[in-house]
Amino acid sequence: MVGALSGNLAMEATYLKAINQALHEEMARDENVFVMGEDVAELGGAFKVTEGLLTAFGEERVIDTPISESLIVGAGVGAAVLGMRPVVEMQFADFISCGFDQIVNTAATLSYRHGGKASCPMVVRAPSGAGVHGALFHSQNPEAWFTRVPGLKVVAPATAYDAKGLLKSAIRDDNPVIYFEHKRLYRSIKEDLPDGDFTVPLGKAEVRREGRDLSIITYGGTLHQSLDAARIVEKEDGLSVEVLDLRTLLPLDREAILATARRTGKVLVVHEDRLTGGIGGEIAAIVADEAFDYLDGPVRRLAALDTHVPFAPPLEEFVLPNTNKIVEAIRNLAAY
Amino acid sequence: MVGALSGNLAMEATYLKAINQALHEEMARDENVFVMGEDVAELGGAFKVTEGLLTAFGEERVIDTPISESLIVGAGVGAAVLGMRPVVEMQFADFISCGFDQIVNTAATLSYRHGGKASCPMVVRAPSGAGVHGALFHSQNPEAWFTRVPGLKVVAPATAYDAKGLLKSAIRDDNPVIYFEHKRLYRSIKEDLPDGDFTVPLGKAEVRREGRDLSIITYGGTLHQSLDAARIVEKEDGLSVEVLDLRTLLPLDREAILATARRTGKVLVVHEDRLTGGIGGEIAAIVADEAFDYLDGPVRRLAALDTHVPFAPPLEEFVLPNTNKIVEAIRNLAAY
Amino acid sequence: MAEQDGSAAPAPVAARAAQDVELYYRMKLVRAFEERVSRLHRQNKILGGVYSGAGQEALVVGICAPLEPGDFTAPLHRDLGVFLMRGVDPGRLMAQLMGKETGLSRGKDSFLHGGDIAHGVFGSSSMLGSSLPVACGAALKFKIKRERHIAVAFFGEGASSRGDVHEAMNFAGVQKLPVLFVCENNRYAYSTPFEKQTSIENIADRAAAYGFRGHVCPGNDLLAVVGLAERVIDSIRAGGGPGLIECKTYRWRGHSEHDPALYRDQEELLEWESRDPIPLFEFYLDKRGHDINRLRAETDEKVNTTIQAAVDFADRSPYPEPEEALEDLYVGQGAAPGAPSAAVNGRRPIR
Amino acid sequence: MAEQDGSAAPAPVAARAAQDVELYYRMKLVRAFEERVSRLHRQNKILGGVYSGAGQEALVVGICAPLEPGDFTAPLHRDLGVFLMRGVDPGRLMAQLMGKETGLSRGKDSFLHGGDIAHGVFGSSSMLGSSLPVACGAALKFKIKRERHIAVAFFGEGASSRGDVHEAMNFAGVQKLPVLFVCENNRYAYSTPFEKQTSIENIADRAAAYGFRGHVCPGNDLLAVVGLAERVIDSIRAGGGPGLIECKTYRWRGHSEHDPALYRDQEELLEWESRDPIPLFEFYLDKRGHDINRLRAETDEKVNTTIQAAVDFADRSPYPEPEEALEDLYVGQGAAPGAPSAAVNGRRPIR
Ligand SMILES: Cc1ncc(C[n+]2csc(CCOP(=O)(O)OP(=O)(O)O)c2C)c(N)n1
Ligand SMILES: Cc1ncc(C[n+]2csc(CCOP(=O)(O)OP(=O)(O)O)c2C)c(N)n1
Ligand SMILES: [Mg+2]
Ligand SMILES: [Mg+2]
Repeated sequence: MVGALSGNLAMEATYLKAINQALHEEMARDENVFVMGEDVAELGGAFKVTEGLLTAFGEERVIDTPISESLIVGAGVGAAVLGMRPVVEMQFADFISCGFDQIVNTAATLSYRHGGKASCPMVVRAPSGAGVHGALFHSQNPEAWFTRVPGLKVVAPATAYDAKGLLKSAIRDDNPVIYFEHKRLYRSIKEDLPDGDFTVPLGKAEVRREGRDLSIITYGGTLHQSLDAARIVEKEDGLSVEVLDLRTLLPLDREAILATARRTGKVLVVHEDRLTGGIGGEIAAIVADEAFDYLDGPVRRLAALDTHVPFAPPLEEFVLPNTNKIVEAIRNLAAY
Repeated sequence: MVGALSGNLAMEATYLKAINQALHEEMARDENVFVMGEDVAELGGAFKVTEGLLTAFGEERVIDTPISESLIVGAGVGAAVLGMRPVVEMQFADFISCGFDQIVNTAATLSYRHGGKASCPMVVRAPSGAGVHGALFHSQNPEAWFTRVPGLKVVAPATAYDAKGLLKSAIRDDNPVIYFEHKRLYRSIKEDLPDGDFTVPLGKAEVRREGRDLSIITYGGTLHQSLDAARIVEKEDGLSVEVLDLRTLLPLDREAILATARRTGKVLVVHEDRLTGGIGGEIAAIVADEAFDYLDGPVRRLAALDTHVPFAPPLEEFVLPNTNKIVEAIRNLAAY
Repeated sequence: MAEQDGSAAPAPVAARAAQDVELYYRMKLVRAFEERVSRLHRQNKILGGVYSGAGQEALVVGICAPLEPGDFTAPLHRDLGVFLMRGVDPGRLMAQLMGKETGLSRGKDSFLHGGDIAHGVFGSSSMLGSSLPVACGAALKFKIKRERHIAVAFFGEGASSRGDVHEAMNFAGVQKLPVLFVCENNRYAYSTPFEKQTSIENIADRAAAYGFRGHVCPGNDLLAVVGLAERVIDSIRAGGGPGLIECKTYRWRGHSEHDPALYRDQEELLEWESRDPIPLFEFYLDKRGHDINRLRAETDEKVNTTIQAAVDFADRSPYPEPEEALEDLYVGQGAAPGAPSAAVNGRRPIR
Repeated sequence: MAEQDGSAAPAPVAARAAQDVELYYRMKLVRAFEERVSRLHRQNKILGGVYSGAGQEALVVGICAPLEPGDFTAPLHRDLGVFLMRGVDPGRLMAQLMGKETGLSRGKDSFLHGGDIAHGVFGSSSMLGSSLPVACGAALKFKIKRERHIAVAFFGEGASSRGDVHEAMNFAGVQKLPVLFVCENNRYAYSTPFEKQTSIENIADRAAAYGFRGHVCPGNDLLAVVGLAERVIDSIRAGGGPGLIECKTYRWRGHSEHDPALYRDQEELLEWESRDPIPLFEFYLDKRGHDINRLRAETDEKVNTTIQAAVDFADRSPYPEPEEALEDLYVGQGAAPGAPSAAVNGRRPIR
């Protein structure tokens, strides 16, 4: 059935294309899957993530909505409760604030308040992240608003493979999943993807690089900067840095976090979200509690500065983490 | 001018009455202060916090609104930008999710995006907290959604004195302040308040009890349970526990946090908000980074379990922190 | 589907009489349930917030009467009656209110935030208005799957001020969804009178802002409500797009059982107490030739038995075990429990 | 206030002519500014999202013309013209778009999210519709303080679907606030045509749902817009409560400069390009006896000078220093910078 499509799958795909493929394949696989959001149909989405879906599946399953994020999420819940598998889109993750109540109060509590006798198999896709001159309202990383809400799952893929595999898992999961896709990665990364269907399990982190001296725990946009930094300090300082990609932010893969912390004894958490209240605090707290005896140095965090993401290039650069800043943080912690 | 009122001030006042007094006095002091929310006028609020204001200040300054939290906050911003000092009420803190976007995107970024040439002297009052059979939607502690938002200030008084003094400071502050009042404390605590005007500075924590063996860092509803627990372990175990009341949650009083951590070398963070994503993670991370060399044991957290606050009494009891659970956590950590 | 053979339809007059008796029973059941709940609250057997719908039974019964199994309903906090009308077991409903293991939410949530999807009842969050987008989503499913079902969302005139209500009605209009919005206009939102909530007379008039029809009806007149509901629901079911019915009614008790409602005019209360939907309907039954004294006695007995059984069941039911607080947050990886229409059931329509 | 003595009002005819010339200048200034911004974006001198209001100048100029200093305006993302009409310095506005230190937000935010409260221009967040509650708050201040000012909130027909718009209009109706809502109906919200956003013909008809009056007007006809705006604003200022004006117009360019807008019918575009507000108004000026060729030349020169000066100023202005990213998050403990009305200024009305 997906014959024509799967012919392409072995080819190189961008992060964006990987998401698009996952949507195509899941819609073909399960007729209860449908897509809803602003400009997702004829336009194919502001970033072209939903391109081609309208032609392939028709306007009953690819629905352009009015500008109403609360309705979009709420209607997703209503359809999901009756067995549909809606994939709803926030045009930018920033606007998720307008659908906030429906996510944290209607969707996240649904199974709980129905005594486990109702489910909400919905995915909320939200293009997040900075570094594209988006300023205050097109650069946000809102993940930590949701990682504190039981009943939700939260994912943030950093590779094209994960983008595709995690989206498929999210769609097949019976719980509400918030899927943050980093828009700076859309076209900046490309990978060969395997042919045919594959999934990436929710809740499992992945060691992207093994190391002995120090662990970086990260996800999403800063994974690549962290890997670059690890390569630089290996070459220039002879440091062996392990890099753990969380991939799923709720539930956290505590085992993987503690394993890497115990292995190297030094932890640097890196994320593009702001420092204060970012998920780094939670991770540092877990490490400082459960791996305390293994620590050879303070648990450090490198994140965006505690402000909004500003517009002028020198300001944005100053606020966001980048490879150089990570290199410096690694050196500092290694020298501790 | 507040003569008739101030006659009463030296008397014993509940936490609730202290808030009510602060509103009366600030409205008398500054005619730009006004109050707005659902049922705040004739009813005097669902908890009677705004009782008497309508009679004293008339319906132009004590405004019953339709049920529209987004409007309530947004209109607060508009009035505040023009020099008014609105104190807006969410009937329960839980419903702040419906005014979420206006708080985090309109109010919190206002000064920043106007290049410092506009201000938003608004207070959002929100009765929060569990332990009153409120279940999922009348028990929430949503503070950590806001402590990660620069541009906001967040307070959570635990005593009648602070409730009054912090509210006055919040009203006089030129920035948006989210003021969480714990509804279990409304009538359960009483204090003699000093006569006349007094304020409590924003951003300053307070050591409620000095100690040598271990520090509890807490705020709001769990302060009293923590103090009780400290007394119990002193008597029964001879342990000397320091208790720090944060009072303001954004900005955090890092100096006070680090001072107590360095003094005792063992930190237990306690809050009624859920463990994962609660402000305890942030505090533990600060301690694990900046007081690492002083630590004699892991940084521990005691908080509500990672679920929603359930209704049936055995469930609610199981989920929420209480004095016994704190006693146990102290003993565990002390024995480390 | 193949035509049903054999079973002849009952003669119209007899059918009408049976339906009337059934409606009467339902309305009295709801009333008695409401009253019992208030009493149990005073006895501290029901904790937390209790929001009585006493006085508003006619509209709940009337709107639900024409509904069919598989239809979706999202009641508001005052709508115990919707649960009873959709066929939710009264014992489980009572257990829900008491926080017992056998309740709809297994003790997790209170009052009407627990639902019963198998009977087509969605347990709304507390956030007023938030169930209207949800109902649109249910209706969207019916549309996509070409099912002849409808979704019904109940909301107060107070909740009508929330943005979600607007977003939902607008979307319903654009998509021509099979959804019925029911505004229970009981003149107060907690202490706030209608005039301070909005500056128009009828919430129903807002339907025009979304391209569908609004209807106002006397909410305490069961006959009027049923008649209108049948007409509007038939049209929605036939693909005519959304509808809005505003029922003018009145909240007899305080906002919650904690509220003495001192802000209300006693004259107004008296006036509306005299518009009690039950005697009004008895008057009609009498006119229709029912032996009203006998019917009342029989109905009361049946009602009392049902309610006592429900209370006994709930009373006997245990509280959940503490550790269950951590269950039900997530459902497993298997098929969704609230799966497609087969699972969604409800009462046969009363007609 | 004491009556102003001395200065006689200019003779009506001359005043009218002067006003017409001024309006013409403003409209051309806005158009030229828009076009220059698009060019600067192509030249990579303006980064990020740029949303052209080209083609919609008449409505912006027409609505703002009757405004007075102290009035409050909340423009939408396509409303550069509102800034220019309220007296915001074109150089600072250009610097804002380029992210320069001298811009309204000192480089903090992009495009139109920076405001200038001193000139009564609120910088809205990106979240569509969110400025309507804010405008209600400004209007509430005017009401509480008994100031004869009004607040104006602009929004697109797309934004009209957001809950905030409903909550704001409802509150404005209840409180009879001095607020004017202006819907710029340009037929598209990004790629989504009006028919997929709502199922009614006029957003203005929604005013009835909130107890005030709505007006539809041809948004590219400056004369029509000014005439209506004067009438409606006078009534609001006089205490008549809120108003809603819907201007039918069209977005000439893509949603943003990145958008080729392939989803649109070229016929439709052509039709609307031919409703260019500038020649339409020139036609009128001609009828009124102005020497239109001379006026055009003079105006163009003035416009070009102003814009070139603005670009030069912005070009010369430095970027902010990196560390400034941490400034302006909070204001100090002194008096609010955006203090009461004295500080709120704007252009004198053009009339
Ligand atoms: C978003 C939101 N805000 C506030 C409340 C608190 N609240 C609960 S019921 C109520 C009044 C509701 O009035 P109405 O919608 O008319 O329903 P009624 O209670 O009159 O049946 C209020 C303000 C809430 N539940 N949700
Ligand atoms: C709450 C919200 N959702 C989505 C967006 C993304 N967005 C920006 S402009 C736009 C279209 C706006 O259409 P309309 O209101 O008609 O104004 P126009 O651009 O046509 O002038 C969208 C969807 C947003 N800014 N805010
Ligand atoms: Mg009501
Ligand atoms: Mg538009």
